[in-house]
Amino acid sequence: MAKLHDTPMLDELEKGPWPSFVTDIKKLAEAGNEPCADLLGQLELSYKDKEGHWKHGGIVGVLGYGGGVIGRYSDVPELFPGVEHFHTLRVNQPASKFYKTERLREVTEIWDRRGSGMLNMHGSTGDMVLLGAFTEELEPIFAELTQKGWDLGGSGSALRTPSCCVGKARCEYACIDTQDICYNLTMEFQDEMHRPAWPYKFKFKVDGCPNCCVASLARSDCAIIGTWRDDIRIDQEKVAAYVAGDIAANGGGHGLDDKVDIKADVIDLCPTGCMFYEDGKLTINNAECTRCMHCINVMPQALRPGLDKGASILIGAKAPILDGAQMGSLIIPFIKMEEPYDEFKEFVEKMWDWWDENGKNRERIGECIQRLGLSAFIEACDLDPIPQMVKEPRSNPYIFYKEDEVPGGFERDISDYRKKHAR
Amino acid sequence: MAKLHDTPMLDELEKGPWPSFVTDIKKLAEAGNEPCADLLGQLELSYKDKEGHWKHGGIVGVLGYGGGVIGRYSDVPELFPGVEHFHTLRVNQPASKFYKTERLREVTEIWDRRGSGMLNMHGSTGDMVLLGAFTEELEPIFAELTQKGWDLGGSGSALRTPSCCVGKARCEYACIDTQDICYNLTMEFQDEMHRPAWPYKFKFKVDGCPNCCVASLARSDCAIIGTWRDDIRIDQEKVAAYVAGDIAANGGGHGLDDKVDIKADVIDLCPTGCMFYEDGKLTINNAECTRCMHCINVMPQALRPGLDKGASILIGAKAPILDGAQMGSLIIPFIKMEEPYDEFKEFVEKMWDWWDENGKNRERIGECIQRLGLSAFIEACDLDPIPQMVKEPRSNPYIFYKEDEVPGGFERDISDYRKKHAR
Amino acid sequence: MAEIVANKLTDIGPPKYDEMWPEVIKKNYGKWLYHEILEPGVLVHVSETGDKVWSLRCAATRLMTTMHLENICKIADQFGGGFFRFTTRNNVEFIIDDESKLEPLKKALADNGQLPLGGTGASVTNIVHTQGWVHCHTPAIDASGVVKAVMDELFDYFNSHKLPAQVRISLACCLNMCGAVHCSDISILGVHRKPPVIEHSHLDKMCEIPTTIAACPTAAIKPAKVDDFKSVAVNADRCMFCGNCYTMCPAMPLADAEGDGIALWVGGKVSNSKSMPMFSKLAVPYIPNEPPRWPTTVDTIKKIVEVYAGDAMKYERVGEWAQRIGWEKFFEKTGIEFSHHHIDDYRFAATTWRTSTQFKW
Amino acid sequence: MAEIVANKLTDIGPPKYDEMWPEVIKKNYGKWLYHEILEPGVLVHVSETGDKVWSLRCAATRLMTTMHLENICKIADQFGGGFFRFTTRNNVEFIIDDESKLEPLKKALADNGQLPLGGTGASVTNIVHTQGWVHCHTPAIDASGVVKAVMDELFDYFNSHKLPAQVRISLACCLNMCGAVHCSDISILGVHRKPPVIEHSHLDKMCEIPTTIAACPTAAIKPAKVDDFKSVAVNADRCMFCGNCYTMCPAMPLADAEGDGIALWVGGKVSNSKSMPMFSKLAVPYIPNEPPRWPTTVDTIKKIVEVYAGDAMKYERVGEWAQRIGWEKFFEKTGIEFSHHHIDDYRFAATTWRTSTQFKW
Ligand code: SRM
Ligand code: SRM
Ligand code: SRM
Ligand code: SRM
Ligand code: SF4
Ligand code: SF4
Ligand code: SF4
Ligand code: SF4
Ligand code: SF4
Ligand code: SF4
Ligand code: SF4
Ligand code: SF4
Repeated sequence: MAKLHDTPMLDELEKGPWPSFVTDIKKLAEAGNEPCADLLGQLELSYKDKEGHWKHGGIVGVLGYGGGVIGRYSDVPELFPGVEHFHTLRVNQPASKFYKTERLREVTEIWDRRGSGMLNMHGSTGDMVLLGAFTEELEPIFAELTQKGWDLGGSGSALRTPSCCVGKARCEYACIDTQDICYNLTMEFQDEMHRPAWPYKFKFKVDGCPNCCVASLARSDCAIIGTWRDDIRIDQEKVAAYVAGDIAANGGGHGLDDKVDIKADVIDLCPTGCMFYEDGKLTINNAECTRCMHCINVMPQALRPGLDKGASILIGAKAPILDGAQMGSLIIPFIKMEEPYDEFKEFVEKMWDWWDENGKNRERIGECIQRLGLSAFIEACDLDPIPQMVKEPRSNPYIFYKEDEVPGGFERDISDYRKKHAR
Repeated sequence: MAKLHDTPMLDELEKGPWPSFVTDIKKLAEAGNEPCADLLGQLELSYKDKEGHWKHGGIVGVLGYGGGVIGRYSDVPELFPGVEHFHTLRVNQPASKFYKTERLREVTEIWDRRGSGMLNMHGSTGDMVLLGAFTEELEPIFAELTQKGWDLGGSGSALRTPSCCVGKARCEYACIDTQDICYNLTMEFQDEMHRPAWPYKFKFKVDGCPNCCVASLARSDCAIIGTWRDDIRIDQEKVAAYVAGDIAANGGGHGLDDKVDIKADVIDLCPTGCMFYEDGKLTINNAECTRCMHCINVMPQALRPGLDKGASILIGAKAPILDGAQMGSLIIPFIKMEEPYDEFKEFVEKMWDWWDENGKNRERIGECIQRLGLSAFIEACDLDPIPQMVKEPRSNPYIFYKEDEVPGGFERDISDYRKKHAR
Repeated sequence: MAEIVANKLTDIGPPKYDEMWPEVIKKNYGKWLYHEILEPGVLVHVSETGDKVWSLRCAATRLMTTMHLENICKIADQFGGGFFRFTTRNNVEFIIDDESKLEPLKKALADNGQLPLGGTGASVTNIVHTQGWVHCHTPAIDASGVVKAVMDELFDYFNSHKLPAQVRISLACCLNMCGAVHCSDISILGVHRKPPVIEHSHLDKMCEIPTTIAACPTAAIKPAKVDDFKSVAVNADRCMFCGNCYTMCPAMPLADAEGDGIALWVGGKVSNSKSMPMFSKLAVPYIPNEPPRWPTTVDTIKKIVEVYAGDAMKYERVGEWAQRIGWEKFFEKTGIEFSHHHIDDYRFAATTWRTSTQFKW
Repeated sequence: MAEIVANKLTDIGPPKYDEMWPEVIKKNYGKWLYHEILEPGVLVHVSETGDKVWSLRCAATRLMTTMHLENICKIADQFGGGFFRFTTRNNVEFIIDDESKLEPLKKALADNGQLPLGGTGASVTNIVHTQGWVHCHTPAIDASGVVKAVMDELFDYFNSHKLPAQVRISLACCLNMCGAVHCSDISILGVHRKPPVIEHSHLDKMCEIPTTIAACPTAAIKPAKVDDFKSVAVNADRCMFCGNCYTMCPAMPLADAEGDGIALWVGGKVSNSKSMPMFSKLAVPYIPNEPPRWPTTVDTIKKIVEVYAGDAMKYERVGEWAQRIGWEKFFEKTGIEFSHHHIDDYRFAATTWRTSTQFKW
C-alpha cells in the first residue's frame, strides 16, 4: 500500500473550477499507486522549497534505439522511493491524436502494470508521454508496446516525433493531407528518429492551412503549411446571408448571435486591402491576396480556399537556446504535396545533407542558416532566390561576390595599378 | 594661362536641362584658372579609366587645429600639375546657410586668390567646402579667413560642424530655434570641433520639427528635433475651407488646384487613427497622436503644432561603416530647448563622458551603444528607462540581473544546495 | 518476459491514423464544408455529404493518470463509438455523429465534473505547458500548478466567447521553452536569476569541461582550478541565467528559491491571419514563485486579459492590439512598470529601439 | 602675410546667423503662419504680421566655381537685397519680400539658364551627393556626372508636382556613404567588387599593420609575410569590399574599372510623417560604370520613378508604396531581377526573412 503524504499546499490546487491534477493523482495514490503517492509528496516538497527535486537525467534507454526515453531520478529518493527512478517514455502518438479507446487501453494497461500510471496527454512535441518508470521496466515496456503496435517517438539529436493538426479529418480549411504527410514522414524516417546522428534535434509539424493550429511555424524546424495558389472560392448567396445577419460571424466564434459587419470585420481587416464589397457583391483581387485566412475565418460558409492546393515550407523555427528563438522562414512558397511526397523528400534530403555537413554540435538548422546565410542554404537545396523568401531586401551595402561573378576575377597586379596611379 | 585639355566625355555632360558643372568649370578654366583646367583634365582621365586619380590623403592642416582640412594629391601630377595638391578646407557655414553676398564674397575673394576657385556649396555635413588648395596656401587662407570672421569646421575624430534646417527663420512648423541651437552649440564646443580627441567623429543636427528637413535622424550622432506636448491647434474655419476646396492641399505641394479629400488624405492616413471628421468638425484625440506632422503638412493653414514646444533627442545615427547604418534612437522624448540650453548640455557632457570612456577607436557612439546596450547608455546619462525609448520590449528571455537586484545575491554554497538535493 | 524483449520489434512507427477514426470521419474525410460553434465547447462540422459531426471540447489537465484517461475512454465508448481525440492544446474532444446524443453527452460531462466544456472561439483555451517540478531537472517554476491557478481565475473566459479574439496562454518552466512560449498571446516563463553554483569537487568527474565551456552563449565560463580541482569559473556579470551550462553539466545547478520565478510575455501569435506571426514581448521581468497558487502571477495575467478585453477591437489579437495602441500605452493601461529589463540587449536589440520621433506621451 | 598667419585667430566659429538674414526674416522670425507653393520652385510664406516672403528655389550644381557663385550673388544683390540661401539639399533659394519683384526675378533666372526653378512639393528635388572622382580617394564612381545624367532625365519631375509624394534621391560614391544614402527614396551607391590589391613591398612603410587588420569588419585580413615583406593577406571569401582597410592603409586600393559600379537602393525616408523613418533597401546590386552618362543607371531610376508614379497612392513615399504592395510586387512591377545578393546576410539578416505564409505570387 502506498504511503500517502501530507500535501497541504497541493491541496489548495484541488479548489476552483478548472480540473485538478492533484485530485486526479490523489485518487490513483489512494488506490494504492506508490509512484503517484510519492510524486505528490515530492511535489509538495518542491512547493515548500521552491526548487525542483529531480536529478539531472542519467543515460537510460532501450537497446537498439538512441532515444525515446528520458532518464530521471529523484534527488530525495529516501523520502520518496516510489519515484526514485522516474524515467519517461515518449510514445509516438497517432497522427492528430485521434484514439480508438480499445487501442489506447493497450498502452494504459502496460503502463498501469509496469509504470507509474502517470501520463502527459500529450508532450509538447506531440508524443504520449509515459511519465515515470524504473530502469528495469524500460525494456519490457518497450517490447510490450511494440508487440501491440506502438512505438517510441524521438529524443536527442534526432528526428523528433512529427505532428499535425486535425486537418481534413474534421476541418474544412485543410489544403493538404496533414495526417498522411505526418504518418508518411514518420514511417519513412524511422531510422532518423530512433538513432540520433545529427548536430541536434529536428522537428516536422504539418498544418493544414495558414491558421497553424499545430503551431508549426513557431515550433518546428520544418513547417509544412497548407495553402493554395488559385482564387478563393466565393459563394455570393452566402455572403448575402452573412451580410443580412442570417449566419453567425466567424463560425460562431463570438457567439451565435454575432453578425458580420462586412466592412469593419472583413474588408477593413484584410491585411492587403484586396477585398471589395459593392452592390451586394464581394470581390477579391486574388493577385494581391496573401492567403492569410482572415476573411475565410470570418465567413466560412461563404468563402473557401482555392482548389489548386499544396503547401508552403518554412524552415528553422525553434526555442531560444542558444541564439534566440526563431520562427520558420519561407523557403518554398508552394509545393504540391501528393503521396509519396517525393519532391518534398528530395528537398528534405538536400536540407539535411547540408545541415549535417555544416551544422555545429547542438546547432539547429535555423541557427545554422543564420550563421551561414539564407543564400547558402537555398543554394544547397537547389532553389532559386526569389523575393517571396524575404520580407524586404537587404538594407546594408555589404554584398558578397564570388570571384566568377566579377569580370577579370579577384586577382590583380599592384604594378598594373601603379602604372596608372602613382603611389 | 591654363592649359585646356580635351574632354570629349565630359563635354557630353554639357547637354541637357540640368545645370552643368562641366560648363561652369570650363568657363573658369577658360578664364585662366589652371586648377580648374587640370581638374577637368584629370576627371576626363577618370572617366576614361573608370577609376579615380586621387591619392590617399596625406596629413596636412593648419597649426593649432587638428581638423578642418582634408589632404589630397593627384596620382598623375605630371599630367595635371594644377591639381597636384588639391586639399580641401571645410569652412563652417552660417546656420541654415543664409548668406549676405557681401560676407560671402570675403570667402570667395580669398579663395580666388589662393585656391582653386572650386567649391562644394555645401558639403554633406553642411560646411562650405573649398575644394583644392596647395599645402603652402593652407595657413594663409586660414589666417585670412579668420581675420574676416570665418572659421573652419570639423573633421577627424572630433565634433563635426553642426547644421540645422531653416526653422523659424522661414518655416511655420518650427518648434525650436534651430539656428540659435546650432550656433550656440558650435560656439560652446569650438575646442571639441578643432582638436580631435574622441574615439571617432560626432555630429549634431537640428531639425525644427519631425519632418526632418536636415535629415538629422539619419545623419547625426545627436539629432535635436522640435516637437510639442500639448494639443495640435485647429482652426475649424480653415478646415472647412480645405474641405470646400478653397485652399490647396499640402500647401500646393501637389499643385494649386489640388484639393484635400479629408477622409482619404487626412483621416485615413493618420498613422494612429486618432483623427475624426464629423458634422463638419475635425477632432483629434491628442493623447493618441504621435505628432507625425502628416495632417499638419496636408492642411498647414488649418492645423498647427501645439504651444508647449521642445525637442526630442535621438542618438546614434550614422553611415554603415563598420557595423551597418543606424538611425537615431529616441533617448529623450521631450526636453525644453531654451537658451542657454543648460539641461541639454548637461546631457551632452554625460553622453560624451560615457562614450569617451567606453568607445573603442573608430567606434561611433551609436555603435558603442549597440555593443554595450541601450540600458548602460541611458544609465550613464542619468535617464530612467521608459517605454518610449523602444518600439517594443525585448522578445528574447536573456535578461541580465545585477547581483544587488536579486535577494540573497549571487554567492551560493554548493553544500547548502546539496543538503536539499542529492547529487 | 525475457523472450518478449528478445523478440522485440523496432521501427514500426505509430498506429496508422485512420485506424483511430470513427466511420463518420473516414467517410467525410476532406469533404467538410463549414463549421459552427453552437455554444462554448460545442462545434458542429457539416459535410458536403450532408453528414454532421458534433465535437465537444473539454478542458483537460494534460498531466493525468491512467484512471482519468479511463474515465475519458468510458465516455467515448458510451457516446462516441469508442473514439475521441486530443487537441493540439491538450484538450479532449468527444466526437459524435448523432445529434440525439448531444444533450446526454453534455450531461455526462457535467456529471463527471473534471471535463468542463469550452476553449472554442474567442476564448482563453487550455494552457500549453511543460513539466515543471513534476518531472524536469531544470525548471525554475512548477508547470501544472501555475496552469491550474491561472485557469481557475480565467475560467470565465474559457467557457464563453466574450473576448475580442482567441487568447492563447502558454507556459514553459525554463528558458529551453519546451512550451514554445515565444509566440503566445500571453506566456508564462520560468526564469532563473542566479548564476550556476559550481560543485568544483565533482565537476571534472560529472562533466566534460570543454563542452561545458562551449555551451555558454555569452562566453561567461572559463576553465579554472579551484582547491586543486579542475573546474570552471563563471563570470557573473556576463551570465544571463539561460541554464545551458546546466544542461551540459549537472555540477552547475541554477535553481534557487529566491532567484527563481516567473517572467510574463505578451503579444505573440502563430497564425497568419491578418498580421504575420509575432514573437511575444516582455511584460513583467520577474514575479517570485508563490506556490501553491501564484497570486501575483494570476492577478497580473487577469489584469492584462481584462485591459485587453476592454480596449481591443474585435478580431484583434493581444499583439495586434499592443502594436496598434503602442507599447507605451500597453504599459500605461495595464499599469505594469517598465524597467531597464524590458530594453533588449541581445543580438537584434538595435532593431527594437525607437528610431523615430513618433511616440505617445 | 607671415604676420597675418602669426596673428591668426582661432575658435571664432562661424558668423552669427542673423547677420545673414534679410530684414523681413528677422522681423518675422518665428511668426510664420503658413506657406503655399505657387508653382514649382516658388514658395510664399505668410506671417502673422501680414508680411510675406517669396522663395524661389533653383537647382544648383553643388560642385561650383566662384564664378557661378558670383552670378548667384549678383542676382541676390539685384532682387534679394543682397541675401540668399542654400537649402539642405544644395539648392539655391532667392528670397524676396516684394511681390512686384517676382516676375522680374523669374525672368532673370530664366535668362541665366543655369538656375532652373523647381524642387518643391511632390517633385524630385536636387540629388544630395558626395565627391566622386572630383576629389575623394576611395570612390567607386563619379558623383557630379551621375547626378547630372540622372537629373537631366528626371528634369520633368523636378519642375512639376506630379508625383504621389516627394522623391528624394541621394548619391554616395563609396560605402562610407557620405551622402547618407541609407534613408533615401532612391539611392545611388558606388560599390567596389574586388578585394583590395595589396602592395606588399610598401605596406609596412605606409600603414600600421595592426590597425589595418583591426579595421576589417569581417576579420578577412591576417598578417602575412610576402617575398620577405611584412604585409597582410586578405581572405577573398570573407571580403565584402567595404573599403575600410583602404581608409586605414593606402597600400590596399580597391578601385577597379571592371569591379566598380553602382548599386541602387529604394524606399528609404527620413521624415516621421505617416510612417516612421525607413532604411533604403537593395533594388539593383550592380550596374557597371558607364561614363559619361551612365545610361543603365539613368534608365533604371527612371523606370522605378515611373512605375512608382503610376502605382502609388497620393502622399505615399516610395518605401511606403513598396511596403504596401509587397517587395515581391516591387520586383515584378519594375521588372528588376531578384538575386541572392538581395537576401541579407549581415548582422540583422534573420529579421528580414519572411516568417509567414503570407506572400503574393
Ligand atoms: C517533455 C517535453 C516537455 C513537455 O512537458 O511536454 C520536453 C522536455 C524537455 N526538453 Fe524540450 N520538451 C518537449 C518539447 C519541446 C518543444 C516543443 C515542441 O516540440 O513543439 C520545444 C520548443 C521547440 C524547439 O524544438 O525548439 C523544446 C525545446 C527544448 C530545448 C531548447 C531547444 C532550442 O534549440 O532552443 C531544450 C534544450 C536542449 O535541447 O538541450 C529542451 C530540452 C528538454 C529536456 C530534455 C531537458 C534537458 O535540458 O535535457 C526536457 C526533459 C524534461 C523531462 O524531464 O521530461 N527542449 N522542447 C516535450 C517533449 C514531449 C514530447 O515528445 O511530446
Ligand atoms: C566632404 C564630405 C563629402 C561631400 O562631398 O560632401 C565627406 C568626405 C569624406 N568623408 Fe564623409 N564626408 C562628408 C560627410 C559625411 C556624412 C554626411 C553628414 O555628415 O551628414 C557622412 C554620413 C553620416 C555619418 O557621419 O555617418 C559621412 C560618412 C563618412 C564615413 C563613414 C562613417 C561611419 O561611421 O559610417 C567615413 C569613413 C571614415 O570616417 O573613415 C567618411 C570619410 C570621409 C573621407 C574623409 C574619406 C576617408 O575615407 O577618409 C572623405 C574625404 C573626401 C574628400 O576628398 O573630400 N565619411 N561623411 C562631407 C563633409 C563635408 C562637410 O564637412 O560638410
Ligand atoms: C482543435 C484544433 C486543432 C487540432 O488539431 O487540435 C483547432 C481547431 C480549429 N481551429 Fe485552430 N485549432 C487548434 C489550435 C490552434 C492553434 C495552436 C495553438 O494555439 O497552439 C492556433 C494558433 C494560435 C496562434 O495564432 O497563436 C490556432 C489558430 C486558429 C485560427 C487563427 C486565429 C487568429 O485569428 O489568429 C483560426 C481561425 C478562427 O479562429 O477563426 C482557427 C480555427 C480553427 C477551426 C475553426 C477550424 C475549423 O474550421 O474546424 C477549429 C475550431 C476552432 C475553435 O476552437 O474555435 N484556429 N488554432 C486546436 C484546438 C486547440 C484547443 O484545444 O484549444
Ligand atoms: C528648404 C528645406 C529646408 C532647409 O533648411 O533647407 C525644406 C523646406 C520645407 N520642407 Fe522639407 N525642406 C528641405 C528638406 C527636406 C528633407 C531633407 C532631405 O531630403 O534630405 C526632408 C526629409 C526627406 C525624407 O523624408 O527623406 C524633408 C521633409 C519634409 C516633409 C515630409 C515629407 C514626407 O511626407 O515624408 C515635409 C512636409 C511636406 O512636404 O508636406 C516638408 C516640408 C517643408 C516645407 C513645406 C516647410 C515649410 O512649411 O516651409 C518647406 C517647403 C517644402 C517644399 O520644398 O515643398 N519637408 N524636407 C529643404 C529643401 C531641400 C531642397 O532643396 O529640396
Ligand atoms: S491549421 Fe487550418 S486545416 Fe488545420 S485545423 Fe487549423 S484551421 Fe483546420
Ligand atoms: S485571405 Fe486574407 S489577404 Fe486574402 S482576401 Fe482574405 S483577408 Fe484578404
Ligand atoms: S524640419 Fe520642420 S521646422 Fe525645419 S524646415 Fe522642415 S518643416 Fe520646417
Ligand atoms: S500629427 Fe500625425 S498622428 Fe497626429 S493627428 Fe496628425 S496625422 Fe495623426
Ligand atoms: S521548459 Fe525547461 S524545465 Fe520545462 S520541461 Fe522544458 S527543459 Fe524542462
Ligand atoms: S547560465 Fe547560461 S549564461 Fe550563465 S554561465 Fe550558464 S550557460 Fe553561461
Ligand atoms: S562617399 Fe566615399 S568616396 Fe564619396 S566622398 Fe565619401 S568617402 Fe569619399
Ligand atoms: S574591403 Fe572591407 S571586408 Fe574587404 S578586406 Fe578590406 S576591410 Fe575587410
